[in-house]
Amino acid sequence: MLTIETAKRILHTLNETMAQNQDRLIEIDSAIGDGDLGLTMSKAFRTADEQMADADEDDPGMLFAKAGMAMAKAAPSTMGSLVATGFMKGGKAVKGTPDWDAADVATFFRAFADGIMERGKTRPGNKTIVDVLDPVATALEEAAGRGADPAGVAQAATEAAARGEEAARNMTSQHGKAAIYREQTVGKQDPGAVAGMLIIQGFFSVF
Amino acid sequence: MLTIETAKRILHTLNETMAQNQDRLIEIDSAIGDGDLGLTMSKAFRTADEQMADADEDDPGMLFAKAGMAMAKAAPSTMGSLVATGFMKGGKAVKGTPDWDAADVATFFRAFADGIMERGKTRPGNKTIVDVLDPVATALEEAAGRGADPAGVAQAATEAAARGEEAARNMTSQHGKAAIYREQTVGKQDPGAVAGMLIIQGFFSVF
Amino acid sequence: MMKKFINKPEAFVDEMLEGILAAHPDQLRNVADDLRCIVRADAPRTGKVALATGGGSGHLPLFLGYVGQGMLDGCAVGGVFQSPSSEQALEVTKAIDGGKGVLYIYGNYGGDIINFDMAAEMAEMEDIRVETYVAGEDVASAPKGEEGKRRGVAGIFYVYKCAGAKAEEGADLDEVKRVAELAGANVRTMGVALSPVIVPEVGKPSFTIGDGEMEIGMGIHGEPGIRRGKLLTADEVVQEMMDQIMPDLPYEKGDEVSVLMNGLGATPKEELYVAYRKVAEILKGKGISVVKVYVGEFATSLEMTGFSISMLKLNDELKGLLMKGARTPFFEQAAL
Amino acid sequence: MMKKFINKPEAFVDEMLEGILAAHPDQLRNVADDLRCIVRADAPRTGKVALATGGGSGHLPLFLGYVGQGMLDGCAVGGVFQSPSSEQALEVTKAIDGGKGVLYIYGNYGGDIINFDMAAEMAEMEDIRVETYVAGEDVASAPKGEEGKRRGVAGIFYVYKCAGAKAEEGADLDEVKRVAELAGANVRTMGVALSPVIVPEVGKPSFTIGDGEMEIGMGIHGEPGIRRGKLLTADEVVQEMMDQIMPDLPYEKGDEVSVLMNGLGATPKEELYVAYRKVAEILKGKGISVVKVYVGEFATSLEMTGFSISMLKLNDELKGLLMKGARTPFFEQAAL
Ligand SMILES: Nc1ncnc2c1ncn2[C@@H]1O[C@H](COP(=O)(O)OP(=O)(O)O)[C@@H](O)[C@H]1O
Ligand SMILES: Nc1ncnc2c1ncn2[C@@H]1O[C@H](COP(=O)(O)OP(=O)(O)O)[C@@H](O)[C@H]1O
Ligand SMILES: [Mg+2]
Ligand SMILES: [Mg+2]
Ligand SMILES: [Mg+2]
Ligand SMILES: [Mg+2]
Repeated sequence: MLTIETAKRILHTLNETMAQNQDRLIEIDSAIGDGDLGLTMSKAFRTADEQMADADEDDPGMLFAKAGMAMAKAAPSTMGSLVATGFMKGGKAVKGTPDWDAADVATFFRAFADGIMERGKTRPGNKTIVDVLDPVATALEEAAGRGADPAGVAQAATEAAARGEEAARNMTSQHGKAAIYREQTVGKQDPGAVAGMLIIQGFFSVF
Repeated sequence: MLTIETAKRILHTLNETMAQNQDRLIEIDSAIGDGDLGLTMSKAFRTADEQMADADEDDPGMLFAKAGMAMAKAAPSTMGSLVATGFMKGGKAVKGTPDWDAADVATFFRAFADGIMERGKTRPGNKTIVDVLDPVATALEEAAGRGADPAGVAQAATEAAARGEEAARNMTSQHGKAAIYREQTVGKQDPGAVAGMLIIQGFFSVF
Repeated sequence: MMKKFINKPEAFVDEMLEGILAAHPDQLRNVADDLRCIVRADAPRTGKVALATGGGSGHLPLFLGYVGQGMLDGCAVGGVFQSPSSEQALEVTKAIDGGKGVLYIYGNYGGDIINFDMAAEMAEMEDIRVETYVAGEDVASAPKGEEGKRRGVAGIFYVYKCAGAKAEEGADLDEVKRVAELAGANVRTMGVALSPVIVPEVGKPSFTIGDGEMEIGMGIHGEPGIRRGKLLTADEVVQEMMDQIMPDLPYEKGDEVSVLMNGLGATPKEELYVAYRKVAEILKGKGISVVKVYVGEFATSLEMTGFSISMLKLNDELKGLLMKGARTPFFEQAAL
Repeated sequence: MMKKFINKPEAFVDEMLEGILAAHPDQLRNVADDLRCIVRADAPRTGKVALATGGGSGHLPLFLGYVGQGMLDGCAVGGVFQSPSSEQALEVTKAIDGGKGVLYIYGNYGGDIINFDMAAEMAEMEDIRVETYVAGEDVASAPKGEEGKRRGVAGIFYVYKCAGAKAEEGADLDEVKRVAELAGANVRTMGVALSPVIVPEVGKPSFTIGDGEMEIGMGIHGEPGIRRGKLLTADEVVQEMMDQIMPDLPYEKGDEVSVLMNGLGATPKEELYVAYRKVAEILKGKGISVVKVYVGEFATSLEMTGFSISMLKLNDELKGLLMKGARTPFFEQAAL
């Protein structure tokens, strides 16, 4: 269900998604952080799209890994580096598979989520992007297990992302700039979780 | 006409004069300088009066010289140091004379004015206190020469001071902070000249 | 209103770096064709443990200002208040490694940790041994017992100084790291701010402090502090800060300390000395002796008005290392 | 609104001095039971010409900050922007004279001249030989041809440095004075300010500069400059200043210079380096080589926003003296 063309289309879609949502992310990050997330996400994904569009590469895993490296260079903020890590770890986990099936997509996001947890020294429940990505990985594993078609896989992922983002709102920030505000973050959206949901929505919109 | 009692009375009067004119001097110095003159003059003369009032001294010249030294310590601004120099030089010039006549008073102010000119590296015409003190010394010399009585001496001095202050208004400042404003000082009172006039008025008010 | 001497806001950091490299070519150079990868002019120094740091711009002399003899070997420079990239940290690491490994010393901020951890992994892949010490000593940023959550601020100077001196002596990586940990464990800092800053690319203050107000405990990016209130006298402000610093380690009768009075940007040195007068009085009253006092700008936040007090409790080892000479473009100290 | 860390405004200078003496007892002490008479801790140094300076407070490191090894021996300290008294200057003179005479080096301000002249006369009466060099190098303060009227600003640092190094070599008073004159004759400065200052005892700004405005050529007490106008880019400001400085000496192709980028108080070092980038570009374009660059705060005006550029044209003698080591509480330089 996912070839090199799909992968490039995904990167292009994510570039558009982040450009469109730049102001929204700035606003959400301003409430409990420093407000830069809209800029770093749009920069990260614009760079990835631009550098990968004409890449002489036919392995989707390698393409995503290289996209991650491009992001790390272009947008070294917390989320820029975490998302870059996700793409690198996810891509490497499915390396060598020219056409991914649902199980490969699940493997990609499991490695993506685990990579971020390891890099960020965190786990679900701390009001981060992980609270979106971890349930998404689980939902993808489950969908692949029951043999869902691409549309079903996409639906499972986006629904899990939305539920995860929603759940994160009631958590207390434990990391980064938001952690300073502790209890005051309860009830507010987590900027990283919203960015994670946008990634999932953009990624699966191509199916 | 001037004994140790007169000298002490003069210092006390000058203390009062400067206290009364503090705001006026601040205002005039603010227009073409830094506005501190009211404070430094009242501090200089308050210190001189306080330290000399009970001084065990019967030489008026020495009393004035010591008053000058007290001023120099207490108020080391431009005018504080210049007026201090004037009292020191004037006092030393008439040292050893327990009861001054008109000629001694003229000698005092001639040395006073010359001391300031030397210390300030200036001469009449540069819009300074000297434009008051130099004509006062000349008027005193003239009054002593024609044998004027104390009241006549006092009148000659205060009239010369007023004329000098008036004349200084049309000059251009050449020294200190006012010199920065050059032509803009023409038509304005010189703070030092006004202080000089106040000194003369206070000094001769006791006769 | 932004009153700054800059050209294009987006060029601010790179033009600053061009200026620094132009001013100190005998002491600093950049590597990897990237202005933001700064190393000692004589790097790598074979046979010496190399020290690297990094972090956002806007805090000069932090971070790159301590690259030089007796202190650090390299620095990865981020945008204003932004982490440098992992790749920049890696390039610095490669350029300074003299065969005895590299110690990372930087402040406890999420973005920096993530990027330096990534760099460390990449460096290990290139067979460079990397160890890390994350500095955090701002007592206002987390309570006693949660020291690991504390922000790194001006006190990192002492960590650089002591670890740098140890490396210069030829100690191995573990030893240098031990000294960094020792210095870090014995330093505490507290700050106070009176005015916000403007990040050039943002163009307006990121927070406000009212006329006549101060914020005790504010971080160097404007992170909220312990208490906001009416601006008190210098003596009262210092007393309140010392009341937080002293019991935290604690600093006690008979201790020997070094004190660092750090201006945050716009506060005149005159005021830092008025404040130090009170610090000295308090320490004297407690029977604590002061060995070496630093007063000036060591870790700033652009044009922020305010200052911080850092204290390093000394033992013989730290004292000996602190007294060693150092020479960087921003800090010189004769051996004492 | 006055946002300062002070106690009573009238105690500001003395409390600052108490802080300085408490922080640097190994390097400085006061004499004559007067906090405002500051000398080197090891004064008098027998057999060395002594250097004294003095002037108003509010300009740290000026003036007392340069008292130390390789620079000055003593300083008479005035109130904020006020001259010290002749008696204070005399006490300093007596405390530092090591038998080879004393050179006064201070800035060209009326009150200082009068008080130091008085002190010199009193010192001569006590058989201390005194010579004087009055520094004035602010090209904005008087036109070429009237150099004697110019204000002394940050460039006095070079005079202290070169004359101080000469004295340290054991030269006699005439020789040290010759070097002071030589350095003074070869230095030019120009400043720019963006915001006023508040003298603590006054409590409000002594002048104003509008939002978005700058004043090129302003003095360190807010003396009017050459031109007030819209705040330009850093490059434009530097170009305008260099256009005044360069032809004044003049500085020409083939010359070797040292540059001093001096922050006036609130301007971050980052901006000084952005400005230096342009200075370096201009000098390179003119074929002038730069030997040593100083960037930081050397002569301030409390919390004024702004900076100045000073340039010293070097000959072999000045270059050699500039490179000598120095160590004061506010300035350290290893011998180069
Ligand atoms: N240690 C961490 N692990 C995982 N996610 C984190 C961590 N720290 C922060 N985040 C996520 O990053 C988001 C903020 O990203 P960003 O704005 O880039 O941070 P910063 O501006 O501090 O560099 C948070 O909302 C959170 O979701
Ligand atoms: N060189 C000088 N010689 C004589 N008088 C001077 C000289 N310079 C300044 N003055 C007088 O001093 C006055 C200013 O005194 P003051 O306010 O004490 O100066 P400042 O505040 O600059 O120290 C001037 O109005 C002028 O009359
Ligand atoms: Mg952010
Ligand atoms: Mg950020
Ligand atoms: Mg005045
Ligand atoms: Mg004055």
